[in-house]
Amino acid sequence: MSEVFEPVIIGFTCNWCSYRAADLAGTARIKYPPNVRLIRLMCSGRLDPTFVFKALSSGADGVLITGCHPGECHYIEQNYKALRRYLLIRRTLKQMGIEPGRVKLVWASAAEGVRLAEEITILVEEIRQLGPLDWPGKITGKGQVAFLEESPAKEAVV
Amino acid sequence: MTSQDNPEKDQGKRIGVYVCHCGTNIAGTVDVEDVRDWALEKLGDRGVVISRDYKFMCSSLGQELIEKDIQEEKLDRVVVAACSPHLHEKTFRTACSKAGLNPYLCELVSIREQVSWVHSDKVAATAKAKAVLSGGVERVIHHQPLDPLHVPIQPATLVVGGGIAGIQAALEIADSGFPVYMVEREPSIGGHMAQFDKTFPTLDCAACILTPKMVDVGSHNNITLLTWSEVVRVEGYVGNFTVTIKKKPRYVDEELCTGCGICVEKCPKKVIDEVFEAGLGYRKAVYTPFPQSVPKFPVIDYENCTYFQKGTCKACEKFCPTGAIDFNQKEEFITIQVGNIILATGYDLFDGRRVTQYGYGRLANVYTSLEFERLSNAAGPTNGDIVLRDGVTHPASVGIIHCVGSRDRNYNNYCSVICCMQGLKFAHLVKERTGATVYNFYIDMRTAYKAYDEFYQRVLEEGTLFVRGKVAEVTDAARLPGEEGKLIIQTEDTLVGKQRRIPVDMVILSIGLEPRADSREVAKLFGISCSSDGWFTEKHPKLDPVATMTEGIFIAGAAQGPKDIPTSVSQGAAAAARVLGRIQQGEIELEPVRATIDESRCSGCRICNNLCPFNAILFHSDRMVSEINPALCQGCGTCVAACPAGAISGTVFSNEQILSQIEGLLLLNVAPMGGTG
Amino acid sequence: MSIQTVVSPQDTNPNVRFLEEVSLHTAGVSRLEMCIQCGTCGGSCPSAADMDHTPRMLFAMVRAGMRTEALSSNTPWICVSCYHCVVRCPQEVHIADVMYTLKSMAIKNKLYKDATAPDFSQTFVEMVENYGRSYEFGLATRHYLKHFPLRLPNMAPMGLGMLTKKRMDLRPKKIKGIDQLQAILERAKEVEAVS
Amino acid sequence: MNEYLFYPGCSMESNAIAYSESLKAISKPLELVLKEIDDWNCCGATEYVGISLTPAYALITRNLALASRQAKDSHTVVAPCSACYLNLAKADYYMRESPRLNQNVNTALAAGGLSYRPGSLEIRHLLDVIINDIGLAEIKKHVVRPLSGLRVAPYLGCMVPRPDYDQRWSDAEHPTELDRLLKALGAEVIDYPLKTHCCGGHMTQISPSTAFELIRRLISSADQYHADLMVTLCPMCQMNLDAYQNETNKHFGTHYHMPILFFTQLIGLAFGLDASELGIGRELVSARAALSKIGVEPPPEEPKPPRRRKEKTTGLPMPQMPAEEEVV
Repeated sequence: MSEVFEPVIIGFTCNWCSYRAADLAGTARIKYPPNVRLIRLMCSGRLDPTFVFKALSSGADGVLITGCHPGECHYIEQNYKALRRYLLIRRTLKQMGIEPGRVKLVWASAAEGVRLAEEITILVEEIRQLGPLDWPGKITGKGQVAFLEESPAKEAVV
Repeated sequence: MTSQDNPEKDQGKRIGVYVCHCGTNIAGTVDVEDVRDWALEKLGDRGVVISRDYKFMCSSLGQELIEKDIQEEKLDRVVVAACSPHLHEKTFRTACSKAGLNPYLCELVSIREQVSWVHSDKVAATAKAKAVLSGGVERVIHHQPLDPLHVPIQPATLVVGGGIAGIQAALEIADSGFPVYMVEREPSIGGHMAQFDKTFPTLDCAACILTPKMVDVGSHNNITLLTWSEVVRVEGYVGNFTVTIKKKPRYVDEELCTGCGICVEKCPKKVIDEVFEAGLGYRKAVYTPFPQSVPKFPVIDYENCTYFQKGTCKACEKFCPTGAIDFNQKEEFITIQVGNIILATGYDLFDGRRVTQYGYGRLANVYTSLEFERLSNAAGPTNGDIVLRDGVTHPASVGIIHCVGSRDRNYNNYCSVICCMQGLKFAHLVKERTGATVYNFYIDMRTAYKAYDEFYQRVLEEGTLFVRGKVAEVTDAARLPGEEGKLIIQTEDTLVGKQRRIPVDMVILSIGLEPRADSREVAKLFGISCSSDGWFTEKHPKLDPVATMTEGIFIAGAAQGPKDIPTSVSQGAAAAARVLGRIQQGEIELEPVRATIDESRCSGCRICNNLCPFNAILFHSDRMVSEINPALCQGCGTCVAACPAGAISGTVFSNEQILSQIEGLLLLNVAPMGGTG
Repeated sequence: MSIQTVVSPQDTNPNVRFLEEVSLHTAGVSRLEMCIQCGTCGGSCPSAADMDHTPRMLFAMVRAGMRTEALSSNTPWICVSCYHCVVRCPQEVHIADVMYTLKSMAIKNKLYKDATAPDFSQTFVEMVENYGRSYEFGLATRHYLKHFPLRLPNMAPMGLGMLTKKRMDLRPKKIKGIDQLQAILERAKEVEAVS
Repeated sequence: MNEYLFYPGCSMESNAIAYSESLKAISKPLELVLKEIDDWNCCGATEYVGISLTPAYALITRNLALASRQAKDSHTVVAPCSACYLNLAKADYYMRESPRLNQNVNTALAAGGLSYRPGSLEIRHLLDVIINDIGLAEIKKHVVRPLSGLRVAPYLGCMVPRPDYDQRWSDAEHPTELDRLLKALGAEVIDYPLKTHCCGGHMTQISPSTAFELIRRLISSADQYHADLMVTLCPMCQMNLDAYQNETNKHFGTHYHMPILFFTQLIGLAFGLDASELGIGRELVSARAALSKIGVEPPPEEPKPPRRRKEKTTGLPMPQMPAEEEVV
């Protein structure tokens, strides 16, 4: 275990823009911290808020949502729906007593590998400042959800 | 949730894991052997029965390795940890297919673009590679065997827009023996090109090369030409679109009209022609836009017709030899069936009045490029005589300003492509016809493409003066001797580093191109997308420039972005080739990334209905359930995420697949003891 | 493991970083790096004829790291803040604000060639700091005495006219909260010094 | 009733006293209530920003902080001077755009027990308020002496329509607001091509020859159009074009005589108010002849000051400057 807290972040990417931006960051060998693990969706509009809560309640400390810039959605305007859900998710988290800053929405076109890497770097630092999420321990009090207490998620990651 | 919640669901899975070195691309940063061993050890209870590594998985030897395992080890799922799925997903799916495994039971996870190339700490990169692989394994468990969708293709094609791009596309298809419907909003086809005098760089007369093609369209047996018409509704999907077209009333019976032109001659009402003559000339209230119009039938302009506005006149009717004038004509709606659609709706011109410092609209002798095209056109309002607004004076000096409305964040960021060459063409024409001194004011001279720079050289040779500097203002406020009564162009000559004031008689603004004012509505009508500027978005900017994200809808010409004539023609032909390929195959295969509704769980709330941008969701009011048309669905998954009853599921990106992948990425599947260091 | 940033190694030569420095001391976003050298600014400028360099050239010099030459140019001092270039600039460079920045850097580095304009600004600012209001009469006389003593007789009729038309106060006005204002400005100077 | 917070700016109490007087006179019929910000300070003109960034913005923002403290019925600050208007609007805009500037400025303000949240006030120019809030229809109702036959060059200068951070003006180069107002007053308005060009600003103090050229351009152009007078909405523009016109004439050997009035003075005249009430006669280039065209009798010229011909030798400063020592 290192002394610095290393957060785990799940990132949702759009097949047409941000996933390709991540590919581009790779091709260009742009370095960013390894704390983010990406999931490919066809569109940010596919993002079911459940996915975010599932990730946070299963051991992730933060969630990154990415999509095409407004007006550039490959499915015409579905990224606007993602935007609405994002705002809803943040509000819900706040009501639950969780820092809304753990979830972040970033628009990144297929050409913006550098930008995506920068945003990831910033987000990792922001989540690091927030500290471990420790959900549901934080909400329900420790020991109430047995199976998650046994969850090795934290230990599994350096 | 971990697997103990639902133990039976993973039963009998035999998963093969293949970790690629990609030479040292991956192996240099990720401990590939460690990942390989870890997968077998820790993911064994998830169904991983084989785990191998190989130098280059995508090579034929690597693929054969997978194929052999599938057959000999009876694998029913495959996970390859290598590069981005955008690069080799197809490769590995094909390999599975060859070995008899449904290709959709293969998952490719990226440990190159997303791991080895972006991280340098080997321990951390290896740990992340494991997590990414684990996500893939969890996901692949929920993959279903899928078949591509097969859709039959109707042979007829709709071409929207009768400019040069649409004309080229329509002729290519019609000449190949297939039916084409061409819809044009204006009374005649021809588009902007019909308004031009000469075309760069060869200075062919635009009419000479365009009119034969227009005549071909008008007389082609395979082309049904619908001018003065607009598409109002598009239903259906690739292979089988149902399109409703509104035919605006011409008040002229096309069956009876011979195009003799007597009605036009006799009409007493003259109005300024804002469209074809760019406001520089007149037409009658009954008119054809220009003499070579196709079709030759005139149109009565309702707004300006004396009979329609005042109730008397009917001069046209009185003199028509065939009784073709029909004041009672109503708009008609025509429905057609087509397999593919090509949108070639063209562009609008930037409104020069917006750059107030150039004085267009305030200072008489400032012209726009389109006005100058008409002014210099032998068939235009002055018969090609280049004169000031007074109609008689020839300019002794002319300034041509480039980049008006383009490359300017106050208006449009993009380069309008044609303006440099257009400015050079104008310089040549002015010089040739008037002998005036001509200045070109430019920021950068962009004359890429065949024979363009040679034309620049020619214009230099002719003695046109070039000033590098974006013009600051055009004013009539004289300050220095010699400026009285002139238009003064004030600019920095950036090559000299001094401000200059150059008095001229005439200013021509090389106006940029803009998307059609209604491009967003048109895009919505056809279910395609626009860039933030408003240009139609192609499927891929380099490798698929004429297709769109919507199957069966293609784009050509300047509707996709600023273009000159040669490129528009190429795109028209390219779009036609794509359509012809489809027609000749008779059917197409579509990726099975689709959403479906479980009717038994659908509550009929209709939330999904309005979310779909492709109108793929139908509501059956009799049964109070929604249904998704698989051929229309493009698989974005928005409805899946929105369904409050969880009745909609998406193939390839189902809830189970994604939720399991989250678990995998968080390593919830790894036995509690198993730290990975 | 440590955070890996995407920042590339920086050149430590202060001249190379001149552009960054100018941007940093400009209110809002300067966008100076976006200049495409089109000359709209130089063409628009009403006082370009009196400038050492057109604004466009000055920006090229800033980007070329020509610190001393750029800061000694009279161009920012001749700028009349008419904002023609600002609204016309196709790249939305905040030209007028960059000019203010270059002035303040020139003063800081004592690189201006002609002291007339810097003195005028400084005199103006001193009066404002002392009274909280501008004081035209004092400003004009003091400034003219120092820089245009020979012009004063020429100006006399105008000054006299202004006086007789009751358009000039002979005495400065002081605001009530001058102490408060001075405290604010003092703190602002401290903040400016560290930023 | 239209009520606003009012930031007069230093000039309104000195060189632009006529602007002040005429504004006061027309406020009544227009039901315009301007509540002066208590103890406002100078906006720094175009000088302070050229010296130091944070102090300059802190100086401007002290006024906004005071205004927001005073804001009850109105959150709109009205400024009659172009430079003041721009400075206030600019500080508000840049503090919105740059969190760093916002923080620095507020840190400084805290030293005086003040704070300002950018975006919490609307900052507008007097003409904007008169034309858009009060409206031309209302203005026309009060016109009893149309300015018929008076050829007017509408001159806005630079800093009102530009850079226009909040899109309040019809155009940055050829705005129509002033033209429409003057037409509503019945004047003959010329399409004055230099209506937003520069009057020279502070160049009269720094580089007089630069300033004289800019002044000459404006006046000669208005003269070419046979304008009877020019109308401004900025104390600095009025001052440069009026008070330095004689100097400019000397510099170029020209003989222009172009009266420069404030738009509020013309509104007052059209409303039938008395010329003396509107500060008419305070201009150095007399508007007497021009105004006779509309039958206005300006107040009699002030008696000439006692001649001091004897003391007029080269190089001597004006003797009556006791304030000099106080300043230094």
